[in-house]
Amino acid sequence: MVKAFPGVFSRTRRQDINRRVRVLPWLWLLPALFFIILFLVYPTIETLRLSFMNQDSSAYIGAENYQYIFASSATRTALLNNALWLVLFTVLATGLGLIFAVLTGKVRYESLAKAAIFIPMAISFVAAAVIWRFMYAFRPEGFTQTGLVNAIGTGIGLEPVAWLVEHTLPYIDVLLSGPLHINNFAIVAVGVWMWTGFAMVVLSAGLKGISTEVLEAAHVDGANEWQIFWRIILPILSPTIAVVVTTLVIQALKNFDMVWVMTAGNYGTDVVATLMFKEMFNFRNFGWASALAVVLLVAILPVVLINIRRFRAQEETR
Amino acid sequence: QAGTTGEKIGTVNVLGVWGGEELANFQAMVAPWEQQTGGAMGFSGTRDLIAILTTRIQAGNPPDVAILPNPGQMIELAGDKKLVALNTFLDMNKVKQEYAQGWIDLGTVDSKLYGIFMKADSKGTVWYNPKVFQENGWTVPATWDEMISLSDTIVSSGKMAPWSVAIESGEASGWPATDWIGEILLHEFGGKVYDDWVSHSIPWTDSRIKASWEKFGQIVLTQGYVPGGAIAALATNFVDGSYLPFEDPPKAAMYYLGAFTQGFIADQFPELKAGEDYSFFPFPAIDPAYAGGVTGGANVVVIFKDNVTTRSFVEYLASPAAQQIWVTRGGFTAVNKNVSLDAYPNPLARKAAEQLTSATIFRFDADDNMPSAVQKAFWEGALAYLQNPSQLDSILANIEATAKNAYK
Amino acid sequence: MSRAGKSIDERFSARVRKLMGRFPLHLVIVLVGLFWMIPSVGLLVSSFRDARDVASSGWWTAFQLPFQFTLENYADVLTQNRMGPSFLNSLIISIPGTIIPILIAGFAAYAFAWMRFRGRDVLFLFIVALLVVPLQMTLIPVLRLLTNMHLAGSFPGIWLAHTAYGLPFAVFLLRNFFGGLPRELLESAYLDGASNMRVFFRLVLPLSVPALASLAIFQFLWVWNDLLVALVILQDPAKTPMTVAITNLVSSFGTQWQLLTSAAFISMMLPLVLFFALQRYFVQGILAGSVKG
Amino acid sequence: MSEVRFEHVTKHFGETIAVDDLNLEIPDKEFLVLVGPSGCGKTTALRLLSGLEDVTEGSIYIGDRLVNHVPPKDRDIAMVFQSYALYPHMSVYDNMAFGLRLRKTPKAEIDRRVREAARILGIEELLKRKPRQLSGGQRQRVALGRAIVREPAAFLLDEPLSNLDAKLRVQTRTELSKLHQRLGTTFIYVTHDQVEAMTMATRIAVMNLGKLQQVGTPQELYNKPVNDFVAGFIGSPSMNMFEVRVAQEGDETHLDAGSFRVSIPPGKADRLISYLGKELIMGIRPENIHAPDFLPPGITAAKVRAKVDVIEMMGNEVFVYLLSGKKQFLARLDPRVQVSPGQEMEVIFNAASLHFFDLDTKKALP
Amino acid sequence: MSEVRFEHVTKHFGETIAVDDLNLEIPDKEFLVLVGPSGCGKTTALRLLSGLEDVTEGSIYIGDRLVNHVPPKDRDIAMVFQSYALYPHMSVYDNMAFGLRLRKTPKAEIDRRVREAARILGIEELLKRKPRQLSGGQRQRVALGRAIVREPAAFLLDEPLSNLDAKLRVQTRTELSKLHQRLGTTFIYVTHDQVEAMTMATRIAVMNLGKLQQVGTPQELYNKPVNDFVAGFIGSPSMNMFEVRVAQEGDETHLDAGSFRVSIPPGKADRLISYLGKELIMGIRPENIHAPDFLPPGITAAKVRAKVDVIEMMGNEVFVYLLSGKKQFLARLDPRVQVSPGQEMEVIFNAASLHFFDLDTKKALP
Ligand SMILES: Nc1ncnc2c1ncn2[C@@H]1O[C@H](COP(=O)(O)OP(=O)(O)OP(=O)(O)O)[C@@H](O)[C@H]1O
Ligand SMILES: Nc1ncnc2c1ncn2[C@@H]1O[C@H](COP(=O)(O)OP(=O)(O)OP(=O)(O)O)[C@@H](O)[C@H]1O
Ligand SMILES: [Mg+2]
Ligand SMILES: [Mg+2]
Repeated sequence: MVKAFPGVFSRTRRQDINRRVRVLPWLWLLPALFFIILFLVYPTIETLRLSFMNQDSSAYIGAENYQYIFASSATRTALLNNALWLVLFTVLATGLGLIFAVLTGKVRYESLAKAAIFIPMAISFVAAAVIWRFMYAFRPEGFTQTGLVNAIGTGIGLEPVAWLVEHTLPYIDVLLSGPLHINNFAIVAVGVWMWTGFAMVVLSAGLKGISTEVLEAAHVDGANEWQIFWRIILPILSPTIAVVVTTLVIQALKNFDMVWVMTAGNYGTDVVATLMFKEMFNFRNFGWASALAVVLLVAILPVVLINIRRFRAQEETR
Repeated sequence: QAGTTGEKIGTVNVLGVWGGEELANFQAMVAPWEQQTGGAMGFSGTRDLIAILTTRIQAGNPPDVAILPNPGQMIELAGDKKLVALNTFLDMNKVKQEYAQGWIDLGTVDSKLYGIFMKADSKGTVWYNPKVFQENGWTVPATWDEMISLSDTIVSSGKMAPWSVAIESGEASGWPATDWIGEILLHEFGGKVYDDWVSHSIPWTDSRIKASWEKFGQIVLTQGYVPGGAIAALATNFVDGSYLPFEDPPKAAMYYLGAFTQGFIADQFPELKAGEDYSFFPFPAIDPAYAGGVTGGANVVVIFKDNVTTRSFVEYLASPAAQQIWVTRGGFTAVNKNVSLDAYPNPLARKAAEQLTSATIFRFDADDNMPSAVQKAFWEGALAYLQNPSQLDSILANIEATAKNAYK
Repeated sequence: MSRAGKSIDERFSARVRKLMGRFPLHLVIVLVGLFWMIPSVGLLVSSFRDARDVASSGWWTAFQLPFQFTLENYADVLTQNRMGPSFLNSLIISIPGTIIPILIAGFAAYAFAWMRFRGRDVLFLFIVALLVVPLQMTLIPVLRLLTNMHLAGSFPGIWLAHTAYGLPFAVFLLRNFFGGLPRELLESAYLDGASNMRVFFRLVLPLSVPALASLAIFQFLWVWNDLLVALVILQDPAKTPMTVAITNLVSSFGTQWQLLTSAAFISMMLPLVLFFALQRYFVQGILAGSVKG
Repeated sequence: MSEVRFEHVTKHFGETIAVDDLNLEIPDKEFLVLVGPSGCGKTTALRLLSGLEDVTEGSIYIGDRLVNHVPPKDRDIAMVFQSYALYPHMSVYDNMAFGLRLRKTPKAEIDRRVREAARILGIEELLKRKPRQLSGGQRQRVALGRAIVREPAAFLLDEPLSNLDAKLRVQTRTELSKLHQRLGTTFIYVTHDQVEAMTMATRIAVMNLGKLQQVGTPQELYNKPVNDFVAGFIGSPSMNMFEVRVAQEGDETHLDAGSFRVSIPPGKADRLISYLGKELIMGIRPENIHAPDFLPPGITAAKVRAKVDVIEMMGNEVFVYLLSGKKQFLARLDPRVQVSPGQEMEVIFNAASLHFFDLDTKKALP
Repeated sequence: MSEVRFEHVTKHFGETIAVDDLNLEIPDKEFLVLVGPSGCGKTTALRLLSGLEDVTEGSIYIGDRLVNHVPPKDRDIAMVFQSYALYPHMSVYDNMAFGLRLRKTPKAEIDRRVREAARILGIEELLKRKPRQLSGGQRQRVALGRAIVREPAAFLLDEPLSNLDAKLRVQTRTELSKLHQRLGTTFIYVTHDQVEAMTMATRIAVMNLGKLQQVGTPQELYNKPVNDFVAGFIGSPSMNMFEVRVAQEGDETHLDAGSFRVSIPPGKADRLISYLGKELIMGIRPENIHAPDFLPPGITAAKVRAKVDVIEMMGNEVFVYLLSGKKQFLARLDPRVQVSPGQEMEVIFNAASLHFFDLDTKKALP
């Protein structure tokens, strides 16, 4: 009786209050959603639509495009290369970035040290291409090498390597035989060189958030730097790391510019995005191009799903 | 519809591939028009022309005027009804008398003129160093066989490699190789076959086409012909490749590439004198029947928006006066017949121009004249061929596949 | 007495030990740093060399006497009549192109991090997923859109575009950092009577400066270095940014690329300045002394 | 008008039940002190009232208004967080001024109030510092200051003095009492300090395991605890408990604790008759056990012999832990008693202040 | 062997001097309690010892080893942070096990110790929780547990019980004392709780404004404070201070406080003779002031009339704030005294436990 009355009472109230509670978040999301829907969702839907249409988007042809792209060996190579990027690029960039963020955090000349890693990020792709042509430049044996890598290589008696063309190095043929072309590694190296700065800066921002007292507690508990890194910093930083990894994975998937400026996808370095670009602009086949884009969208889903669990986790530990 | 005369001349936005000196020269070329008409030109240059142009057209936002690097795209765009026919306002009689019929035909799609050609280039030029040839008593070959035997002599001389081949060109890698092949095919099988090939009347798998590829392969793949062999050819940028015959000591004796190569050499070796330290000889005859054939490339001006500004702009560009401006500044071969040969800055440039005008058989550079899809496939095919020559048949089959659905 | 004496040298040796202990750290940082710099140094050196030398010999050989450095490349780039205006254009594009998305993303991230509503996570991850949409695929629809809005070829047009392209990452990053703030902190603000707006501007933003700084750095970079979007959307040459002006230095055959070397450094200056300027916001323990436990 | 009412309020965190069917009415102007063992739900109760947690069940009223779904900022409540929750990027001054600025209080007024609070809390020289530059106690004072500069409908103070030294604590205590008198707003005050509870409370609420045990004035709780938990919890050191059997010899009733017996004068014994022969719990506070030679006048003496186990000198008194059989109990004796561990001694229970609880229900006997 | 020695240790934070020329020798096995007003430098002292802060000047020794530049992890010290500093990403269990795991303690041993500590602290059911899911007191206990599972050279406990309820606090206190006896390691223990200080300390160190005031056993500090600060700080509620003039009439010395006089029996008066006619500070603790009718036997009575100002009932005693003239002072009286605010009453000072301090130096008279 006494209990029931306020119960009913409160229920009637609950509704209207919930209503304004329900709209509030959307007010905050509104601007973002506006842009995203207009500039990203709409094109995505458009892409989805085109992926079921023929070359000049004049007629629906069902899943033909998908059948084609999965049949074509070009796509297979591209997917394989993307896989290579996914693993090497992500792991190296994140790992190095993390290590460097932690190390530089310990010294006074932090910003300078960071700048060294960051600069590649600031260089435009066009310029980066120029740089790395200097690095990888190849001239036949007996010529003076204008590329640093080959200059060093020949310096120690190796034969010069056309890094951006060669599929496999003569002397480590066995190791890298198969689809993993050496020139892909050469380009991945460029990618890592550019993007490690990204990982470093973001992770460094995350590091700054870690409470100094917790670190002190670990010191007092007798942990050395190494243990502190693995057992305190790493777990506490894991949300930020997840952000970086996710972003880099996505970069690896949609990766275009680095390949484009280095080899334009020639010599077996194609990735899905470059393939898509050519299908779209050189071959004028919007159907295939769109299908390839959709493949990217699908490929990202697992990564995204993994993130869900992460949020739930973060929710409860704050 | 067509701009009424009352309209005032305004700004014309031009999309093209030019940059650096080219752009400067072009602006110089346009300057008088701007002064006379009070109009203005805004030029956006990009080497991603296809991407940008396609995007803008698809989005219904094309530029006023575009200067395409080849007629292939012009044909496609005309087919898609994206272009404005020039014969609607140009004085066609004037055009006919100033332009060789061949060029007019190239710019015409189902009997409407869509493109005016300018800044042409002969592609029948093999570059070499006359001094070096003299010293070694080598003589300029007149036929393919002479050229091969000369090559062998040079190899055995051990002084240098006979050939420099360099086909790296970023996203366009491979086109120098396709120039080789086109040139060979024209000289071996003549204009008819060439035209059938370009218009895809004969399949890519045709034995004659294959033969041309293999002749090109003979140059690149023969042991000792090209320093570093095929890999070097693939890895070397086509500009850098042109330096080898002129370095000191020279690394190679000959380099085949279009007339514009003169610019590269001049930039890299300003101290060398055109015609003395470096020069070119016409691509040698293979089948005497077709001797004197030349392929060439040119940029083509097309209009997307029809108004007084674009009209007067294109009229101007087509005029000999306009083209002469760039000619004198160098690096430009006029297509307009009324530009006098004396305007060319040096004998070599003049020689190149003559080669075009006096050609017995002139054909437009093959790959540039094909649908962009086929062109791309051709380029990539050339790369693939040098990577593993044994695959030639399947490579040709691939291109054929692409061609099948590109030509409609 | 003896103790005092002992403590002196003990202290000294202890200090030395401490320094020695950190030596490897410095070594690693310096070495890796230098290693990372090699390509950039190569570019820098080349930018001061004559094009012909660059083509014929490796950049490291430039250090052999006689030095033959030249400022030509820089002179050439700087005297390009389009450099000045295009630099301004770059600024006009980049500054709003950086601030707008960060602000908008901030709002969204705050909602995602600190408000409960149905379908929050799904919506959020959907936005993150959009990160993967390839720029090239969006260009045509976006340009069509802007053309219809009569914004094609205008600065607002490209601001909108960059805002949209920057949003997913910005939301993703900020949501993560905002979510990491201690709950009590926001709670005490609410109890002090602060509206969400206040909390957002007075608490959440100031306490996330490291995240904001890094985000600002990258968003600015991406806009500053963007070529494709500018080419597609800003057709009017008078509005084109440095990136376009720079690519126009090179001929269609790719000759005169040596100008890219100096141009690269010229266009890199501002981002670098920004980077260093924002470094001071990367301070350890922003939250220190806030909550107990 | 700011009366506060909890009606059947329950709060679950996953399986843990932090607050269990809480019914509590806090009239306006009350200074309610909330006590209970660590983890019993005090903080949660405050957080529920301030709206930082949603109730799992039940309703909370401020005044006559159901606030279950009123967002915190509209509840006009000032709270001192157990964990301070200072704004790390603001100076001490700004930390305190924040709430006022939001309310558009005139600058001068803000300045006055902040400085006043700072003076009261002795943190005037720290106004320019950032929280990270403060000591623990100073931080706590800032947290307290942030609350007392405001004039809210209710103050919720969660152990606001726990990290202050005794002297400062006494001062602040009196200042808070003054504040309470001046503003006459409702205070809900969580503390573990018995003296605080006793001196500041108009009423004390005792919680245990999320359940409310007893609400009443300090005296009531001290003299008439409703069950053995409250009895043991209020008063420090806490009440000694013995299991005893009620026995009678002639007209003299006594309680048999096995190792000793306490005889009760007839008058006092009546209420125990019903338990004759049965067992019950007898409680006596350490301060009601005296040494024979320092016997305060006028008490109902009941002798008990025991062995001295441990001695803790406290200056103004001495804690003597005594053993009778296995059973240990504590006596607060006059510091001048001469005893040494192991020695046998006699102590006097003040029979007048014995407490009795039912063995099963643990409820106090009427 | 883990004797600890501070030698002329000074610590500056910018212009604030947190610790000022601290000289302190802590023999092995000592249980030193560090007390002082909030912000006096206690925590800083601990942080210096544990190596978390570098000394500005002076040297710190553990054993015979100068540790100024020894990193914390090599000092083998266990510390309870005033702000807990729990590892947010680890369960309670892992928080406690962390230090042991680093030392490669066998799994079984770790488990044993952690569970033992959890039992002692009554957090066994919380072992799986994350710190975020704990109440304030529970977190504090985890912080304490993290320290006591270890067997370090020294324990530094910074107000480890401040957020626990009285009962739990008493338990934990005794457990800590046991631990101290069992391990015999040095404890340095910061607290604001007088009872804690008195009961646990082998010696107490009193700090003020970064300066060490006095070190000694609880009794010494309570009975023989070296200056008025210590006198006022030790003992709660704190000592009443009066400015008095020493006067003599015949052979009877008395102290004139203006509003009242305290007469001193000749025997006791000798040490004051030198101050005859001069002013000095007289201190008397509230517990040494008694109500006439509840006079404990055997005290040197000195009557003082005063007016009752405020009364605080404490259950086992009553705090009576008295006014004599303008001067307010506090008496802890027997709860049975019948007084009401405003009424005049007579109280008895125990002359035997008067304290005297020089007016200028504030030092205690010999
Ligand atoms: N990082 C800092 N910067 C500036 N001053 C500081 C800093 N840390 C502490 N202080 C000052 O040093 C003095 C001593 O601080 P400390 O924490 O040792 O006090 P404490 O004795 O522990 O006080 P409490 O009992 O409140 O914890 C305080 O006045 C404090 O304001
Ligand atoms: N977020 C949470 N998740 C799970 N359990 C929680 C959470 N917060 C509190 N609890 C539990 O709820 C109970 C009550 O917590 P609360 O903080 O109210 O205790 P408290 O009375 O304030 O204790 P203390 O005096 O130690 O602060 C505790 O047992 C605690 O473990
Ligand atoms: Mg609590
Ligand atoms: Mg402290």
